[in-house]
Amino acid sequence: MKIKSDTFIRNPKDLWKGEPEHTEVRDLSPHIGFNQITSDVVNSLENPRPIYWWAIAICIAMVGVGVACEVHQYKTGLGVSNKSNTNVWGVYIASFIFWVGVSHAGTLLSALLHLTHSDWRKSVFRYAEAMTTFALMTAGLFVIVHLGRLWQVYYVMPYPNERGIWPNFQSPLVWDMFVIGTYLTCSSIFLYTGMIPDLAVFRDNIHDGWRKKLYTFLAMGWQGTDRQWRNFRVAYLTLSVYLIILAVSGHSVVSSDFAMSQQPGWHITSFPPYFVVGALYSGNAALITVFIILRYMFRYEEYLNMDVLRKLVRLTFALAMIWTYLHFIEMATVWYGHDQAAKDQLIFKATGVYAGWWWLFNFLAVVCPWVMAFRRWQTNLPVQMVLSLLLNVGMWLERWLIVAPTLGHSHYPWTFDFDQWPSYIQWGILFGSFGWFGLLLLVFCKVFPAVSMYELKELAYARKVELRHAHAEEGHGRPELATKGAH
Amino acid sequence: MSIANLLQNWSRYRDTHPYGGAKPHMGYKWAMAIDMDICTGCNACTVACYAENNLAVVGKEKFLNGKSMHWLRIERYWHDSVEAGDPIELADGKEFKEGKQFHDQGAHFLPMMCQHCEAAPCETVCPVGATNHTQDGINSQIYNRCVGSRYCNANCPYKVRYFNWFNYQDPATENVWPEPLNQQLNPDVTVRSKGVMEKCTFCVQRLRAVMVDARTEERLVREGEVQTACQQACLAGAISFGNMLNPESRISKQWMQQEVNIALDAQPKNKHVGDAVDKRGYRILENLRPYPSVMYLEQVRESAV
Amino acid sequence: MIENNFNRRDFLKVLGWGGAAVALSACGNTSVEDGTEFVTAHSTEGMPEYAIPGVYVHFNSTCAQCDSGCSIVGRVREGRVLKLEGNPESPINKGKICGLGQAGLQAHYNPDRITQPMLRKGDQGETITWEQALTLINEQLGGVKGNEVAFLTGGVSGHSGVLLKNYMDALGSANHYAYEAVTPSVVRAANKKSYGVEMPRLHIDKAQVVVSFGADFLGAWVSPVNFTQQYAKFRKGPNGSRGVLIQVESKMTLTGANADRWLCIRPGTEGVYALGLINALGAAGFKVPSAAAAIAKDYTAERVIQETGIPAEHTEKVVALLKERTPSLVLFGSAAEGYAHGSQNAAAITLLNHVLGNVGKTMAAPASVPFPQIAPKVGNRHALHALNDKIAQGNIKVLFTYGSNPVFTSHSSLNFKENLKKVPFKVVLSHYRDETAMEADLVLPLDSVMEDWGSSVPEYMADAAQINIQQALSEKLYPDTRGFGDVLLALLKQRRPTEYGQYEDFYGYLRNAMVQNKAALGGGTASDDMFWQKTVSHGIIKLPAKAASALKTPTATKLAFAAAAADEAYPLHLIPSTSAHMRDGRHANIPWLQESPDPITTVVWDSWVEIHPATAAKLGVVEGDVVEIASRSGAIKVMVYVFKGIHPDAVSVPMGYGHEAMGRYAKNTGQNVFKVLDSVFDKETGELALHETRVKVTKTGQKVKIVKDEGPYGGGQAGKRIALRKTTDKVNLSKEV
Amino acid sequence: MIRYFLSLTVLLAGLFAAATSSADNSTIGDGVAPGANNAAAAAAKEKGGYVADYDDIFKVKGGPEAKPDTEIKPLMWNSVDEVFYDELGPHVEQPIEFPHDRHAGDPNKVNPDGKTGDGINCMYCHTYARRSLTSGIPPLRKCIGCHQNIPSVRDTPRIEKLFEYWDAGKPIPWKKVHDLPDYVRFNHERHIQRFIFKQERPYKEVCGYCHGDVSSMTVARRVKTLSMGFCVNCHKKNHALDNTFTKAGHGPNDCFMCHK
Repeated sequence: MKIKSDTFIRNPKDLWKGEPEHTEVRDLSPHIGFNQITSDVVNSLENPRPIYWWAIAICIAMVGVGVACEVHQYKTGLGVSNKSNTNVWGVYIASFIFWVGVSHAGTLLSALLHLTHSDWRKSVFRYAEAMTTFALMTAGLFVIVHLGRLWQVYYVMPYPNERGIWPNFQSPLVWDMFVIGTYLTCSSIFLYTGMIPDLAVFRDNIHDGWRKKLYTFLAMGWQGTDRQWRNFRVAYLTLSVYLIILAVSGHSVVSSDFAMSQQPGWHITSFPPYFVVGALYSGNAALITVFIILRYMFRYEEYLNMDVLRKLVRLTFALAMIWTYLHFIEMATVWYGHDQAAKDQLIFKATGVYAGWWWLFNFLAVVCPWVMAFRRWQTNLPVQMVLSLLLNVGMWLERWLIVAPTLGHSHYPWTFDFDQWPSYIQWGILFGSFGWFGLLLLVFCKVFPAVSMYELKELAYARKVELRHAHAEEGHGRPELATKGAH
Repeated sequence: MSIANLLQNWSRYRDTHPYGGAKPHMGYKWAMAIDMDICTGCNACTVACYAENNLAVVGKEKFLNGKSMHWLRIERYWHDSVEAGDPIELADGKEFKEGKQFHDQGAHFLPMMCQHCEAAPCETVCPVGATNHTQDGINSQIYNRCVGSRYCNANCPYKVRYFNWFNYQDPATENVWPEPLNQQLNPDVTVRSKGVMEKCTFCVQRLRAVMVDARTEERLVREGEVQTACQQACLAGAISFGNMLNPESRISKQWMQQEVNIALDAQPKNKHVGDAVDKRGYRILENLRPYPSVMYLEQVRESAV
Repeated sequence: MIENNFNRRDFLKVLGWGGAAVALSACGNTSVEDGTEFVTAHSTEGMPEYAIPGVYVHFNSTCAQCDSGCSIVGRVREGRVLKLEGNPESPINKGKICGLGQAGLQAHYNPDRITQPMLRKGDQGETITWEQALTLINEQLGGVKGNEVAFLTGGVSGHSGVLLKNYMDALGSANHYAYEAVTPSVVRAANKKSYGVEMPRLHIDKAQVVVSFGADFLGAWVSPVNFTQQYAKFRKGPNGSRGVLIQVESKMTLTGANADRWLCIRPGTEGVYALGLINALGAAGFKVPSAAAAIAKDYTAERVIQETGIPAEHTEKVVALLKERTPSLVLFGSAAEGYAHGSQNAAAITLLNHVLGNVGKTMAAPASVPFPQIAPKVGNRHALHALNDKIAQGNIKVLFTYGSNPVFTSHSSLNFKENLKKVPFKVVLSHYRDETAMEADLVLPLDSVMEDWGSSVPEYMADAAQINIQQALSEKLYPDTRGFGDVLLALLKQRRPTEYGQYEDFYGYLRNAMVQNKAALGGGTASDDMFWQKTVSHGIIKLPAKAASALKTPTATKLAFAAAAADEAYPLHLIPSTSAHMRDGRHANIPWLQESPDPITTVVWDSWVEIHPATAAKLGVVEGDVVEIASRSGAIKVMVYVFKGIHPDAVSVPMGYGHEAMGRYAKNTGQNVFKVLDSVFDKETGELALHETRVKVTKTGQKVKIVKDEGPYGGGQAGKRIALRKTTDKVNLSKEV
Repeated sequence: MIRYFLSLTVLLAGLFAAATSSADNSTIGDGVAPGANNAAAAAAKEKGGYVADYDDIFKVKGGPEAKPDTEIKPLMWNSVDEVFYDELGPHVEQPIEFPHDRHAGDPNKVNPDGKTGDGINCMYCHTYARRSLTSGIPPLRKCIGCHQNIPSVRDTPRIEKLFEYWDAGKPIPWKKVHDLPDYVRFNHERHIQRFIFKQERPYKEVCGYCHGDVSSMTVARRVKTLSMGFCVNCHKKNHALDNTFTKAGHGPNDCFMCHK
């Protein structure tokens, strides 16, 4: 039985109708076999929809804009980004947190859900893990872009030097450097390790050209022997455990950039969980965006299907609710606390020069996710596409509104309320960062399997077994009915 | 710093809050006191600071954008600006609610520079240790170590750190010191390039010069031997500066007389309510516990007129 | 070994070629990045033994940024003067120096200085040599009568003043005009009338109460450095009592901002208030001389409230305080004098001083220099009008100007710039190519104060009489600039070669003149060289104190104040305010001064108009709105600063901004308020009444961001303990009030 | 990764410590002789305006047990022998190849060119070293002052060139050999005062510690790195303060000393 595949462009009349009941599917159709998985994935790499090339071109153009802005800033000095001696940070630090946040969803899907044996993750975790790596790389770039003397960035690293001096280990920025570096290293290793069986499949299915050489090299002689599989599973499990710790500690450390300081609006104990959940939230929203794009672009409709999307959306909604709770907790602790400066800061956010943005952020990040609560819209692709983008805009604003208002309204009234609107340089570099991230991801998805073949095959096997059991038990009937209760 | 002291106890090697800290001040603790009752707000100290410390004149547009580089700025407050803020709570607990139509008790001038906090919030966060506490109690800023993360400024409660947003010394672009204006530059003070943070140093070049002389002569720096540029310029003599550890110095007497203890975050002076005018010393944002080294003396206004 | 016996002067001479390489070597002008040094080595060629590279040498000199005559110490290293400090020996500034004085460095190193003599060729300037220039002047002077030559200067004193007088005598001209745009000339006249001296010595530090009618003695009035030091003592009090400062004015000055009570008075009614105080003092039982009481008897409390707008409760308190505490001191400045009835205002206020018995207690007769030829010739505004009349009649053929910028500072109704075209040959001695220099036929570049020698006698001497020595602190930056004295000497040599031919330059003349009077200058039996060396190294000669003569006793006359007529078309008073840094605009090209905020408004790099919130609301303007300030004589467009330190009937624009020439920092920075001043004069002295201009303010609709140091929070403290203020009740007036 | 890094650095540190722990010798003032008396310290205390804290600063050690501070652990680079900082600077072409060996060299030793040195004290020419930050290049008249009385070498090319400059009235454009970055401020005066005048060490040893054996060079050439490690290395050691060896102290170690 062929399951009706969705198309990206639908009849506009159906746009708000949501997914009809009869197209309800499971995470993987039991009718998909191993060979089909292999051929679908390999073919998708060879032959994406033409929009792929347009996307690549757009990303390159965006990177070009970002690089041009950065070159100008590098040559002239950071002043062109229009910060001031009061508002010393700006878009860069906000974007840094944002990208670190985006990276977290990948770890959640690939590592945490791996441990909980959530099978539906199997088609999405690969690109999610790739997003982790690339988002961290983008975040790292922002740290460097933000420095006044970025050519001296190596001073932050504790390398043995002739001067006999070390970085300041008390500084959260140094912790950042450690944690981001570690996280990036580990997530790259995790991504690569998980790909080895699939790379071997590619190696065996592609017969010439540079790809063949590449896959041969990267597959590291994977033969799929029992011993290899056993070692592989142990290594993969270990890494995933380690990565979860890193992910949680990672954003906690980033939050301590702020929470360790004495500035009102930053000096908040609940920041680490708030940051971590916020990261998962925005990262999941980003996953949905990429989900919809890849699904269309690489013709992954069979694998990135509505069931997976629904679960992803539900997960995002759950995270959004946790985050909302923490958001209000944060405000409540400030409001009922004794720190007058922090209270002033909160009032300033809601009424000061950043008030418009603050209310917009609250609408986007707190109110908007409620759309996800409605079943009919959970699998509505245009709605989810727009929604996930809006959530990310909201979450970016959240980060910016952590950074900027505190700088503009901290302890010293003489420097209060400078409305330092970032210049086009800052926006250009932020814009370029999306191009850079997109480019990396698109190239990755074209060169490497963006869905995990071996895990899908496991899933396919499981579904086939289920189907067989259903037939055996019922003796007749439709397989869809047999599996319905599994939701 | 090295691996060995890193492994032993790295934090022991920082000079921090001296009282109870592992490393006491060695012979010197530089501190300042500013009497705001006689400060007239004339800006002589500001110009002196520009002259002494090679501060860049940034021009109108950059000043507008908050990129001014005045290490020492004179802040002007109105105590009667009811619209602008809340009533000011006075030291004696009363609220100040006066002056509706005019600023009829004058302005309040407050020279604000780096407070050289003993437990400076900026020092702990610098990723590269470019800002440190010296043994004589100064908050140092090392330009050639600074990478420009601006974390120190973000953490400074007083916002007295200034960043080089542009290459002010570059004749091709900014040209803050066009020929022959650059000949005025003080050779004892580095001209900062773009991307580094800078701030008031208590005129460390002057301090170090006399401290070196004193070492050669095997003594400590005497009271009055060194002045900061602002202190030297201050027409009214509102600024005093010196070594707190010298019991004979004006500064230590002043702090003692005002009963301001550098190691406390709140001064127990309530017993002196009756003698209020003489006990005017306080430190700004003391309650945040940065233990600033600059004591301010409250302004006085005669209530009889 | 060759050991040259260098003296101070030779040092400066040889530094030219020895110091050229040195000058840059320690500039610190290298990159933090690679740290490479631009310059090869320290060269100490020709430097005397005491000039050690890396070690500061201090030389004394005199500040010429304003006329206060503060003594300065130049910190010199490797031939470059790096910083100016105050000379502790001077009783005027006692080791301190204000921001304006510090900025003298940037006048010296200013990138926009003129470096060569320029001759007008059509619209262009052509550089010529000094020989050509002097020859040209000689030629031009050849065909004109003595009285057709005029010399316009600022205030002059000392030996250059002597040379100037001699030169005018040699030409047979009596046309020396000393012109200062911003100067308390009505104050001088009134003091002369009332106390017998133009500028009595003030003892602010001895006063218990100071009532100041718009005298900005902490900012820009007469001798602010000295007064600020006195003020500090006044605040601390000799026996623990803290002096009380009451400022009565329409626009808050720096002094007003430091007052215990700032009383906002209707513009021009200062005299009324002074007489009202006398009347109230009499009523409160203070012994007021009958003559004064007679004059003041009409000024009842009701009348005073109605005319001045100062609430009765404050007046009562002031009266009680003045009665309770003696001695007091009453001062008055530009705000009181700047009206058509300014002299009347001044007379009333001086009378108040007499009534309070301050004369002789907190005011004393000043010392005077026993050499009348070097005594200061202070400038006034009247001089420019007199000269302008002559020029307009075509009676001036050759005009020299020095130390003033009349094209910029004259009010436009005077039409000075146009009249100037009637002068066939105009020589401008200047540091900058300012507005007046742009009109000149010949521009002669002057040495900066740091390069020039000279002597001066300050008008206000804090202690005994003194002569200030101005010493060159560094070698000339440009070879083709000359000192004012040198130029005068060269011109005099053309006229009286026998008399002045013996002097190589002004330095020689100065030294000779001083050494000749060694005995009178307290030189004793020291050798000429020793005396001169001592003089130069101290930078100041303190003359033996003479017994101070007593000030005059009061002579009361009937006073009348023209009531300010309501003006429908131009309802507001314009107060051109004097900023301590800009003064009349001569320092506008110094970047430090442009960048250091105005103390009251914290505005930088621009001019502004202060408007009271009530007036602003009436006009519908807010901060940053650009308004047009139009008088009968002209209009300027300035941005609004809403300010509760100004009378609702007045607006205030600072002077000194709005240059059309002069240099990169001054040009097009702000607006020139001199342009809109009306031709109204003080009735007695003929001085231009600066505060008498009436204006109307209209909104242009344009809006700018106001560039100020004060944050958007506007000087509030958000309930935080930042700037704390205590009230003291040491003065118990309960029984009086 | 963090574990990698830590283990790597610890390993490196261990290696250096092992390699260099025995090499800490033959530096200026490294040893403090035991058994010196306290009299000099007491006398010194009386000189200052107030003396209470003087001991703290200079760590006055007295009594028979006084010994150099051996508590300093073999640190990362601290005990690396000075050899580590040997580095020949670039050849600097000077307008006149000034022969340092001829002027300052040992009078009893014959140079390769067959002449002996004159044994002139460094500070005869570099006269500002003891009282200024900079040591100073001698003015031309100092050269001429001697050389006009030495007719024997008057016709040699270098001296002729010297007199050319003199006659033209121009300073010789010497080039800097020991060039520190502008953000570093080295104080000659303090070092000379301490090591030559207070401790009475031979000037060749003191000057030569940084500048190498200039008396054996013709044109001076940098022989030490003059890097920050070179300075800090020395400043961390405990040195005797005077020739009585009663007091020891190390150079100031705060960054503001040299960078400001």
